[in-house]
Amino acid sequence: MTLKFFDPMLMIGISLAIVFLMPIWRALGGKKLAWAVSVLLYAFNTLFMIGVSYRATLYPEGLIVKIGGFNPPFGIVLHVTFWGAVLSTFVWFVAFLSIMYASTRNDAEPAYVYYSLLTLIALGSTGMFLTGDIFNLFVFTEITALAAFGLSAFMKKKETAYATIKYIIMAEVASAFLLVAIALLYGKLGTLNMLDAHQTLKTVGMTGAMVLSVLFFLIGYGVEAEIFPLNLWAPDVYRYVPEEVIALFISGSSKAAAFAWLRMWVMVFGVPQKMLQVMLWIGIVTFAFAEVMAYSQKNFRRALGYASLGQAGLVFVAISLGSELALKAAFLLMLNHILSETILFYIAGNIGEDGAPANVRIPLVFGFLGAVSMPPFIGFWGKIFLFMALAKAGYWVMFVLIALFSIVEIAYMYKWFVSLYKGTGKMELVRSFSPIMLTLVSFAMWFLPLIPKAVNLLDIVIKPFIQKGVM
Amino acid sequence: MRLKYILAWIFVILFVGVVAYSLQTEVPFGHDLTKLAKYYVDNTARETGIPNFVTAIVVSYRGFDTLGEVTVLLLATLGVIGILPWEKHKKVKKAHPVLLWGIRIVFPIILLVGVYIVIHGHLTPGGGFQAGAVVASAFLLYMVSLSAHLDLESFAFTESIAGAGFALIGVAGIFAGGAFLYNFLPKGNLFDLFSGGIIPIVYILIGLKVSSELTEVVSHMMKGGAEQ
Amino acid sequence: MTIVNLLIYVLMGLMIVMAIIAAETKNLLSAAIFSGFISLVVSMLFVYLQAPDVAMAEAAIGAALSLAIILFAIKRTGEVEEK
Amino acid sequence: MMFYIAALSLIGIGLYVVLTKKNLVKVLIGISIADSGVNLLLISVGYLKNGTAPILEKGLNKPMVDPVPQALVLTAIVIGVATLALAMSVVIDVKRHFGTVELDKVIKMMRGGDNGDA
Repeated sequence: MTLKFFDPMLMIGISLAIVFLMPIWRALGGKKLAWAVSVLLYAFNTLFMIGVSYRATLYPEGLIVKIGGFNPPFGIVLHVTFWGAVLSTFVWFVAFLSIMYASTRNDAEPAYVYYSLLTLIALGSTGMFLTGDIFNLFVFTEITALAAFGLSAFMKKKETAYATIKYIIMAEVASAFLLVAIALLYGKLGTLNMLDAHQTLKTVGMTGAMVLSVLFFLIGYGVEAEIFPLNLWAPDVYRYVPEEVIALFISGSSKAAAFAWLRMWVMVFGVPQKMLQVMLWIGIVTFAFAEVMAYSQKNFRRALGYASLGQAGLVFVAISLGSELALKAAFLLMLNHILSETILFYIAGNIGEDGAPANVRIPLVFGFLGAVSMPPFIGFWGKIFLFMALAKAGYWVMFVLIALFSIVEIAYMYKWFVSLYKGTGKMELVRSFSPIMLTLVSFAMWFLPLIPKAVNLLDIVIKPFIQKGVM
Repeated sequence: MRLKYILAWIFVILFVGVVAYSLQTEVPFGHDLTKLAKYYVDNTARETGIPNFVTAIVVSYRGFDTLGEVTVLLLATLGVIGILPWEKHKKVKKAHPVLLWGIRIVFPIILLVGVYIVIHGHLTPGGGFQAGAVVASAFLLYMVSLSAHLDLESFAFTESIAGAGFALIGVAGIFAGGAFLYNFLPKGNLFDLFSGGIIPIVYILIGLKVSSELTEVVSHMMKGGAEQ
Repeated sequence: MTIVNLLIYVLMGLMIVMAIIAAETKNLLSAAIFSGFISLVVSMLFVYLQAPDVAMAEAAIGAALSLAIILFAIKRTGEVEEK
Repeated sequence: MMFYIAALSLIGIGLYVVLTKKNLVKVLIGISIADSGVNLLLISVGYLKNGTAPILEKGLNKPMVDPVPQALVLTAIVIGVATLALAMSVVIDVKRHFGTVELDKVIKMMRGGDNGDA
């Protein structure tokens, strides 16, 4: 078996075929077979994506996978970066944990539909992480969004219906803006391939139409990347939707939208300096707003939801800054966010009258430490890198603001930690499996900064994105 | 409250003005073909062997988008099934005989039109999506006028087999030619009905999938979900 | 200006007027019907813009199936917009 | 130019409905109007003066309009109807739980029956 076997299209094609055949699985073996097929698929895909990630490290500028045998920009290509491959590995891993977790649920009916939706949100996010074509990115954005709507409304409760309809309306308007942005970009540059668009843009320059296009892309991806004020749908969804779905929102759809913004802003438009200040302030306001709101919440899941918006704001700041250090920070913050918030959401779904279950105390500690980016965790390095990047670029006001609101974050997280830690309940064996597995992964990541190779790895992560700006 | 409307109108007029102005100055209406378009106009017939360039792009050059798109339709179906589950036992009203006979005559004709559109999708305007929509509207007509129930299970099977076929043809391309959705069949002569390699096959599968998905969506919208 | 051009301009004007009526009317049924008509006019404009494939799709999907979906939803949620 | 203005006006009116109206069905009708506008905009961007439809005919060799936006719009139309259907089914779900589809009333009911965590 050579490395050529790890062709991401193979995974996407097979996964799609298996999802399409879901009614057949159900007819053959009922709910159980549908579940077993999904579990096997997610496990296989996780392993496969590890292989793809390894393969991607050998291509510093990113691996180009042609589809249909046509050369770019005439056919669609996947542009597999190490960063995108790592994030998709995590998506499939979290999906695997989520479906294990969901196996104890019996109120999600019809179950095969639920499992298909879980598969498709992971698949859509994978597509968003890997694709190298702007319109293809839009299609995968829609796949991810529709799967998210379906999952979010799936419980057919009063609260989920209310939370979902707000989400749908905002996301739909956003997708109209995305298409307008694509129309502007295609009309002006005459191409849909990202790398080719960047090359063409260098000769054309940031004209008025291109500035509009950037803004519309921001609106389009801002809804799912949870940028203020487009994130107002999120707290309700995070409050009421089942935790295994939220785990996929955190690791899948919101990260994929942030990554899509990274693609458009850094890879296609090349960090236009004229608009940099505006973007940074949008990120800072997102962070500040989220932390202040989180501080005043009386419900743990709602507080976590706002904390997660705050993290999205930080990632947005790091991406928009676009320097080498800032991109490294963005990568580490994304991973940290996936691990810590997902652990906390899994536990938050099982909190009783007397606090958190006792048999998941270690994951709880890990989750809280990760959520406030404390030293042993990669999030700590992420935040340090972000501060360094801000200082290097001379944005001292933003430096102080982020530090200030980080203290607010530590304050309320500590408060919640104290009130939850002493719980005496127990979590079912199957259910506690998910947070424990994630804790093991984040424990393994402790040692990441210790390995000299890891520093090298970070260079590989950002390599495809570091290039000379357009302006 | 008046203020809200005035602000909204101002916003809308600004949006239209700014975008239309920058589009017209930078991408004038009726401008020359872009680089991509020139390539397609010059090379499509040679590379894919079919005369309908839109079909060539939809199924061949950008076939992956189309696979994503049928997935979006599947998602709509799944979401509608999840949110508005279908109830099996409801009374079926007896339709008026004139209506009954009318439908019996019209229904096969519409289906035939759909089949024609999809089979000639690579030669003339039309194809899988259009045919799918036409066939779905035939079933819609059938349901509305006879208030009859369709056997949705068989639609689900059709859809899943057609979709899996599409995805697996794509995977077969990886093994046959090194790229997903690689056109590994002989392309035949331009303008022939049997030409274009996998393109007509894929478009027929798309037609089957789209029609059954749209029918499922519409029938669930019509009757699914228990009223409380 | 040829007759065809004139016709196209009239159609576009009609389309925008219909959109405004659809936006402002309190009766959801007529708003839905107008949105269906807009799709129909748009598909005619597609024919003028030399896009027969898209015109077919817009007529079949935009004007027929979308309208059906909206009408079913209106039937199940109520016909009149309050306020 | 006129096509751009017409298409953008449709998008604008759709946005206006989303911004000002409270009835969920109405909002979704607005979004579907905006979708038609977006499709028209994309096709107009690909128009070539005096071009013909991008379908080869025997013995004819005239300049053709850009086929790419047409392919994109075919995709966009189907995505539009899919999202419309899903959104409408959620609206029906809202109606089932709240008895109304006016967003401000629904918000008021959510605030009223809340367990103090808003």
